[in-house]
Amino acid sequence: MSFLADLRAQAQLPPVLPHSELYGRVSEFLHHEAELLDAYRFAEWLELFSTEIEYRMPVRTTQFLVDGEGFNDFDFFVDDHQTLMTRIKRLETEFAWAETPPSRTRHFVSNLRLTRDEESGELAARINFLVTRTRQDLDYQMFTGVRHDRLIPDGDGTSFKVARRTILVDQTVITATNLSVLF
Amino acid sequence: MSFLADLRAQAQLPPVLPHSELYGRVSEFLHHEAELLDAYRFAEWLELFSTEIEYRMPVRTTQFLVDGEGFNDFDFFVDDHQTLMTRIKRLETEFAWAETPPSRTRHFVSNLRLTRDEESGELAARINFLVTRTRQDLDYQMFTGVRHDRLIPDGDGTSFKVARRTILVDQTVITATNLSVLF
Amino acid sequence: MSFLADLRAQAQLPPVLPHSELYGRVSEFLHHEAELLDAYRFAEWLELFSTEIEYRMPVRTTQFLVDGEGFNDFDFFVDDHQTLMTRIKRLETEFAWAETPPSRTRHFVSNLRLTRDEESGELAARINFLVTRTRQDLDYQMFTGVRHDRLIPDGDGTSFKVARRTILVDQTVITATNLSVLF
Amino acid sequence: MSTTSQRTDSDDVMRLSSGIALEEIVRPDEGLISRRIFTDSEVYELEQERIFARGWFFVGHESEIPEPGDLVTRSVGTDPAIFVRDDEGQIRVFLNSCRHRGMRVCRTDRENASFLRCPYHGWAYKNNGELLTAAAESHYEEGELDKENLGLIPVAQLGVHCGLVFATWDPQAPPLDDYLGDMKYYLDLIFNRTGGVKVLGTPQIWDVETGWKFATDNFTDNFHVFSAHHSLVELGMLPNDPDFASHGTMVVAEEGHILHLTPGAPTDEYAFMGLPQKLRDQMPEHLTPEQVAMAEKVAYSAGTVWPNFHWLQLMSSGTLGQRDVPFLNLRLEVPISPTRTRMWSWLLIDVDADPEYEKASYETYVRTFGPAGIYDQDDMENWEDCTRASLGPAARKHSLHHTMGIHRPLDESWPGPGRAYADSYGEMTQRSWYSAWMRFMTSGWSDAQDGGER
Amino acid sequence: MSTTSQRTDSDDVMRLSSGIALEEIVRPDEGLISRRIFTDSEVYELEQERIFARGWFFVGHESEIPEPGDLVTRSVGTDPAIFVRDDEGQIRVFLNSCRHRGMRVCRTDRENASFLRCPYHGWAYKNNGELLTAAAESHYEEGELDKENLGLIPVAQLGVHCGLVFATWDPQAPPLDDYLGDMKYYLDLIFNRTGGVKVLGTPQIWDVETGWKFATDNFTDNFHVFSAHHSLVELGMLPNDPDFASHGTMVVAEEGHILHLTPGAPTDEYAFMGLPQKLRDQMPEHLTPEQVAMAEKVAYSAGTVWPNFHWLQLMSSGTLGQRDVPFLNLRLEVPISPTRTRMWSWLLIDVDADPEYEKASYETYVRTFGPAGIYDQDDMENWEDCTRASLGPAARKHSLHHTMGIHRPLDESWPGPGRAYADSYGEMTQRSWYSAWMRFMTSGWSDAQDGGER
Amino acid sequence: MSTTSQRTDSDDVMRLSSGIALEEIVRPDEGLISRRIFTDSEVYELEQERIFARGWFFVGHESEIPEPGDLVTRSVGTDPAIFVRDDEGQIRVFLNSCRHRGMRVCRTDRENASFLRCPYHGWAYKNNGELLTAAAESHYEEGELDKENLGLIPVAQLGVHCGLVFATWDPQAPPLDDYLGDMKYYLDLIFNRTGGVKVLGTPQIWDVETGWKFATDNFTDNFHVFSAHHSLVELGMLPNDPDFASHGTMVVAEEGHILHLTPGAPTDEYAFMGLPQKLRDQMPEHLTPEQVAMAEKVAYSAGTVWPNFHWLQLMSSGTLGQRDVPFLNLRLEVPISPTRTRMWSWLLIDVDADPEYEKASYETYVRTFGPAGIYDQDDMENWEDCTRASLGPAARKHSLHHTMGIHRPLDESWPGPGRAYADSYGEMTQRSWYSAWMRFMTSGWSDAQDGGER
Ligand code: FES
Ligand code: FES
Ligand code: FES
Ligand SMILES: [Fe+3]
Ligand SMILES: [Fe+3]
Ligand SMILES: [Fe+3]
Repeated sequence: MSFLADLRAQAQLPPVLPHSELYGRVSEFLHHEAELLDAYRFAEWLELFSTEIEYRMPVRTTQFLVDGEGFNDFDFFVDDHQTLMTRIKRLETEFAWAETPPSRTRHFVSNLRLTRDEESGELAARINFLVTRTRQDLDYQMFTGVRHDRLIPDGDGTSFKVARRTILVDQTVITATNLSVLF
Repeated sequence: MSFLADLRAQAQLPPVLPHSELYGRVSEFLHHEAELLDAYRFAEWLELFSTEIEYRMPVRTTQFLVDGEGFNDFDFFVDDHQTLMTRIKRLETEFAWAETPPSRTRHFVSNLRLTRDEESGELAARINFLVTRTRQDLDYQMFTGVRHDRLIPDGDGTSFKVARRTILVDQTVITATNLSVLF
Repeated sequence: MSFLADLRAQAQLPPVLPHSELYGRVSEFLHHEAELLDAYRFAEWLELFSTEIEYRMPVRTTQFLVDGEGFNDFDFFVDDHQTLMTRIKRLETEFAWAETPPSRTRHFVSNLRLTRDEESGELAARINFLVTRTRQDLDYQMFTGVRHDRLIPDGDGTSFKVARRTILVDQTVITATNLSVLF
Repeated sequence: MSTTSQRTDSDDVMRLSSGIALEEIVRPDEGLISRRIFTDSEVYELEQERIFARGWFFVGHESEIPEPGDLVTRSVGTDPAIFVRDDEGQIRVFLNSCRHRGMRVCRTDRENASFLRCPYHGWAYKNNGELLTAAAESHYEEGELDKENLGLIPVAQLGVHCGLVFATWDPQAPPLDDYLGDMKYYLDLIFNRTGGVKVLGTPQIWDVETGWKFATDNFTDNFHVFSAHHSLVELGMLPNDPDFASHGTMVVAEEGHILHLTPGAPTDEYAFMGLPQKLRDQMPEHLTPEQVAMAEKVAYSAGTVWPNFHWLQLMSSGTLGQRDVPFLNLRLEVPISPTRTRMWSWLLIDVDADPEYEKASYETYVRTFGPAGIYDQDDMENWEDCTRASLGPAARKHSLHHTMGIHRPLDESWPGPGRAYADSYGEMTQRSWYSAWMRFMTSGWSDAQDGGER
Repeated sequence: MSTTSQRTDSDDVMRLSSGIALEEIVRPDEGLISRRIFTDSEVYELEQERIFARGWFFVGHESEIPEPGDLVTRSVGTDPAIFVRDDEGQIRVFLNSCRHRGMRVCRTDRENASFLRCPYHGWAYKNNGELLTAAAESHYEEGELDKENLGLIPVAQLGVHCGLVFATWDPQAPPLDDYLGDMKYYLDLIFNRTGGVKVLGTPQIWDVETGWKFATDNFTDNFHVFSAHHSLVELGMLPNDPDFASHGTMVVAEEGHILHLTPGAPTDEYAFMGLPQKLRDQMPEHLTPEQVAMAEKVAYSAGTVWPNFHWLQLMSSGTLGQRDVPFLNLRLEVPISPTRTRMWSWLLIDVDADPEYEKASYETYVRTFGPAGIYDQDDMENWEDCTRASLGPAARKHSLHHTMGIHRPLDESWPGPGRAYADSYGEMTQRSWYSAWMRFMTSGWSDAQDGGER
Repeated sequence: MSTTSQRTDSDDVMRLSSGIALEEIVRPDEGLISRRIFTDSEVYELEQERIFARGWFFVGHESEIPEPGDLVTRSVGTDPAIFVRDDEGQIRVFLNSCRHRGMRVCRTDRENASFLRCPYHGWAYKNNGELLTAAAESHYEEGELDKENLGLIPVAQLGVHCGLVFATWDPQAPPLDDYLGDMKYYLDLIFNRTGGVKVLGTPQIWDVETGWKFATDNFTDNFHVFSAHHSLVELGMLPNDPDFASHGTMVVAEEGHILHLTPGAPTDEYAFMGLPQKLRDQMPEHLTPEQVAMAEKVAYSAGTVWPNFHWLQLMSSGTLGQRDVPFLNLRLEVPISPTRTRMWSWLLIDVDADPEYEKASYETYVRTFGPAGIYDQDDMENWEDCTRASLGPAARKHSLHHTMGIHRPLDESWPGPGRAYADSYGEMTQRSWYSAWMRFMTSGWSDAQDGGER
């Protein structure tokens, strides 16, 4: 799919190295974001997103490698700022049963890679994510994959907004009941 | 609970950024600590703790979010230096059956956030933890959550002691047989 | 086993700290490597290995701690450059059924520790690894352990080659069907 | 697991091995359905033989495999299947298991192939199922390898209505046309309203820790919306009126084939399923005048082709402040175990839809239904917690209550076929579903599908 | 899963479907208990009906829900339940399942609520169980919705002794008072010794991969301590004397209701369960002189109210070099599957305890018992490895051996009720437990609880 | 789970509780084996009693426990066992379960111990199984503790051939010598060819989500190689000739004991199993001239001692461009559940092998077989996908086809014992295996092992 080509192009840019300030700030930013999600601080979380955010999780299928990575023309999430806002407001009602009482999630941010487009100044951050969930008295459920973020500098340039997020899950069948969790 | 308020206050301090030396040293310290645990080097592990250590893992319950995060007045661990020492000496006997023969644990330290109280110089480090365990011929068991550490500089200031550790587990029912593992 | 003594000796060297450039470059290198594996870019992956590579995963057994960590004289992998090349060429045929259609793996690189032998300039990097796998419509399988790499500087010294890799798995019984995954 | 459940001719009831008769614990006429049947493993095993090995099951839509060689993998009942268009363009459905040693012959979700080669020993089948070559053929002695009869195992019967492909493993099953009976009238209303519908992209698939019937029970249930989806009421995205979705009609088209047709707000926007004018204009060409008049009053419809195939023709919004947009969603529950079920969900779009409308319909579906949908995710929570509360030895002695509308009179004025009831809040449809369930569980095909709700 | 196990009147034994009679493989009088009953799924299923649907089960302590509307979720037997104090202050226990479609009505571990609204369709129940409003009530025809009879399903009987709340799903069960019988004398000794006890905080809950009876068997077993907890002997935290915990008395209060009372070191510190003087002083007010004399000689006590409720009144130390401190721990095993069990553990404290003592008792418990306790964690290892070694077809043909004390004479001098035996090392208690198990598994209530160990 | 499957004397067939007779669905003579028996839980449970509690099972090789006190833990059938050399040097095999409460007595994979102390209460056993001390012995009354008869439970019979140790839990089983019968001739050929073989290191163990018989079925199947391992053909590491491994002989040594002996390329390199000259030179000393002549023509051999023990004597290369090197691999499948199996794999080496050859043989094995082996990993994929395709109610009505060679004439010229067939592509061996399976499943020992393929 075309969005994959775009993501791959970004990944070809020279890496911003882990000991750099920029990588440090992005790392902090992503950890902060994960913490907000796990702490149910959804409104603060959404503030980290650009109003132009394109938030997407495509459906995956099992295909032969020669036929591609299995991302076809369908999604689990295809959100913009207003729909994310809707999700969050919904979670803040006391009636969003899938999360009332709330799940306990843990977002593990790992293997951060960062590139920077010298011309536009835009950053592309990709991580391996592991999200665990337990709710009520139930055992763990798990989500894994790669997440690609386009970040744009915010304010004095020391923080960021997420302008595009693409969540590439590893499973073709989501074995974890539902996707009431945000990524 | 009051300890949660305390932890939250610390988390409000400005972050020490990942590319800083201090963050690097804390990171190294925590990785070193994890390695000692997974390598059964318990006596060395305990040396990383202040003699004043307060080591605690509260019990969690499922509650509505409006009623809090579910940490009530009970614990799985409520240890001090002497009781941690007791645990370790016990593991070193050949009769601590839950760990004889030993489990194979793996402590994954992730999403490190660090703050520093300018006045006291005390550091607060919080991580997302994933601990996996397998023992005998059994499949994996898993523990996740957030761990809050208060660190105090040690020696020439390039290393640390853990002065307080609070382990906030995600599960309300521990589905993994027992807590013979340290965190 | 003697290789364990060797690995332990390296781990005694003073750590290269996480905020250093060297650690940053190694970190980037390992994340890059993990990404190549998860993206089925096996030929590029193998280019990161020295032609002298010793690639090994010993079998583990449950033993009392006094009898050692359970690594005895047998392996799951005992590969050199030519055998890794063979594995990769095989994966590139359309007939390597265990990976045709391909599994979706995710290599989580965590708890990186780095040491440097001042005399030889060789680096020893050890990580905790978590590898998840899902294939077809199946649920997750999981592999964990410690991975020890000996790295040698490559080219202008800003990149590396893996000269030896030792993968110490946590399980004595691999509960995940097979080891068609690389580590 | 096999069981000793059996129909005892002496007393003419179906007894579980514990001695309990299904007829005692499942009484659809009274609206009393025992929790036991939702989670019990003996009942589950009986269902495998009596329902999943015998019934008609949705396989997919013709549009999913438009070209010769197009192939997707599916379940037919609870068996793995290959849904393929052969080189001649004919649609075929096969058990996904090699005749030799039983290997899954097709191991992707989708591909295009003229023949399928089994990885194990290499038997190769044409995409019409014929065995092309076995392995080591010259090592078979004469008469040992009956290639003619060793093609892929086809379903016993295959049927298509409005592009919807159904199949059964049972040669004794009535033809699809008879099986659907009066339900075809309503399938036409939904799927044949315009110049055709097609599947968009690929289905979403996910697993829920629920007995399959808790999910199935939910689809024609209109009155759960105000509570189960109350978060949307709270946000003002659903009317703050508990009766808002009640002003329609429930229909039992045939025993077990059930649906509701429900109007939305009394504005043109919600007429004709909310479709754009261009598509509304196509209706008279494809539907009878009676059906067109019916469609005019439909904003919401859900229907079930017994047992586990559903459509949802809905209007909703996934975004605060945005108007409702229609979409047409297909659903299937495939049991994995007594307490685990795989959910399949497809989105359909009218072939003549404009791109902007298609995009709006797509985005609305994804945001509101499916595993991440702000409606659907709460349904799954309900199914799982119903399941967990129905496992114990105390719970399973008690019945669920499906009594709403037991005494409701038929709506004699209803122009369409089937038994219709004014008011789309009611449990007439579920009772009919459980009646059909009882027929399948206790009878052969000859008596499995006659009669109606008594 | 249902089974065909049945009591055959002809030979008057309970046969599994394989033909094996329980009476042959479980012979408590001889101390021979087959490994088979600990892991077999047919036995497990029988237990659900014959034990968990019929017995009396511990629900919680009154002090856990002090205020009107206070509510915690529990298991009663193996069914999910709500333990609530209603607006009138009355304690009630309900099946946690909506009468409508079976949804879990209460989905937290604890809350305070005047009414419970079911998420699925919105049925609302008062905290006394009455159905306040159903959903879409106006859509029920007359006579379709019997609200009076559609309140939450209460347990069949509820009983309280010393604040300990028990319940049963079986209306035929004898009243709690009769069921406990002479066990009340000992429950009083432990739970009524001072001005009352209360639960501290919330229970610890964790799952162990064990057949539930391996855990249950362990509680009145005093002689495992020296080996199972030998790490503490090694550290000098337990006496290096294999007989150290043997100098007490084992009592079969009623068939299956069992306990031991064991002195510690012969110092005042270990007298009167090690309680602080202030609490000791309360004893004469609450106990009979006979009981007070008994209490004086108790440092350790464990007891089981058949089948799965236990107390542990122990003195221990979680810290090298620190003195032993008493605590009172309640335990419950809730089976999840033949080889998986959920453990519940509560800590009680005397209501008149000083804060310092309360803190010391609390810390001692947490450090030594519960899932992280330096004693308890090794017990779980034993239960799991007993389970794993009892699964195979060879193992299950062999019996465990509970023969210690088969010929031991009664201690006729014992002042309390029940059959007492001098020496608290012995397997008299477990044999009695398995005798009760056999009664439940093979008999109705009328004969399930008479007689004693033969 | 127990079942009501039974042999009905009236019609003399073994019926599952659903009424299906095994004799109808498993017809080895016709090469028709129902998918049902591979995944059905009732069949699985029957297998536990009729096969795993009765058969002879491979435990390990003498060389794994060379010294007194050496001990490794194993499965015998599906029960956990201890394989130990006692202080007198005698090899013994015990159930790994304490006689007292059933605890796993040995909890490591390997250790050296003169006695084993049970963690739970401390019963101590000598490494010859005798009970040395129980716990709290002085608290048993006279006659309560029969220590003489409370040693570890030994297997009913133990037998050794060529250092291969086998055991059975069934005292009625024929002695190993009789059980192996003519298979000993071929075991000698492989394991007694030189001055002995020994195990290298420790076995690899891993779990595969497969019914155990799908794995077992694969071992003497020679004609899967060209397809299942086609990646190696593609790389030029296997001949690009579908018949390349067919030029040998298949032998049914005894019903169920099966093997093939197959030559490689017609060069000296592939003669005598590819062994180095030094080892070849030892053959005449250990084998008969007839066997030596046979060995000369063997590059590949696989054999099964019924039901689940296999050898693989193969030549392969794990490295592009490197020559094939021989290795001798032992395999065992231990069922965990109807759809899960634990695989054990040992590598053997001739005791007189030079270090360089030993290293080459070791590396070749590790690279090509075992869970990471470039051959083996694809086999597991096949077993799992066969299993998944055989679970549904439609699939299980259909048979697998093992018809190759049904009419193939015996090779009367074969010098060795048993029924031999020229051409090592064929399904004669599997049919014999399923015939033995039917005997075990439907008969007692007296008739379980006579006769041959009809
Ligand atoms: S299983 Fe398909 S070719 Fe053998
Ligand atoms: S299930 Fe509770 S209201 Fe319907
Ligand atoms: S179980 Fe082994 S000593 Fe009691
Ligand atoms: Fe809904
Ligand atoms: Fe204990
Ligand atoms: Fe193979």
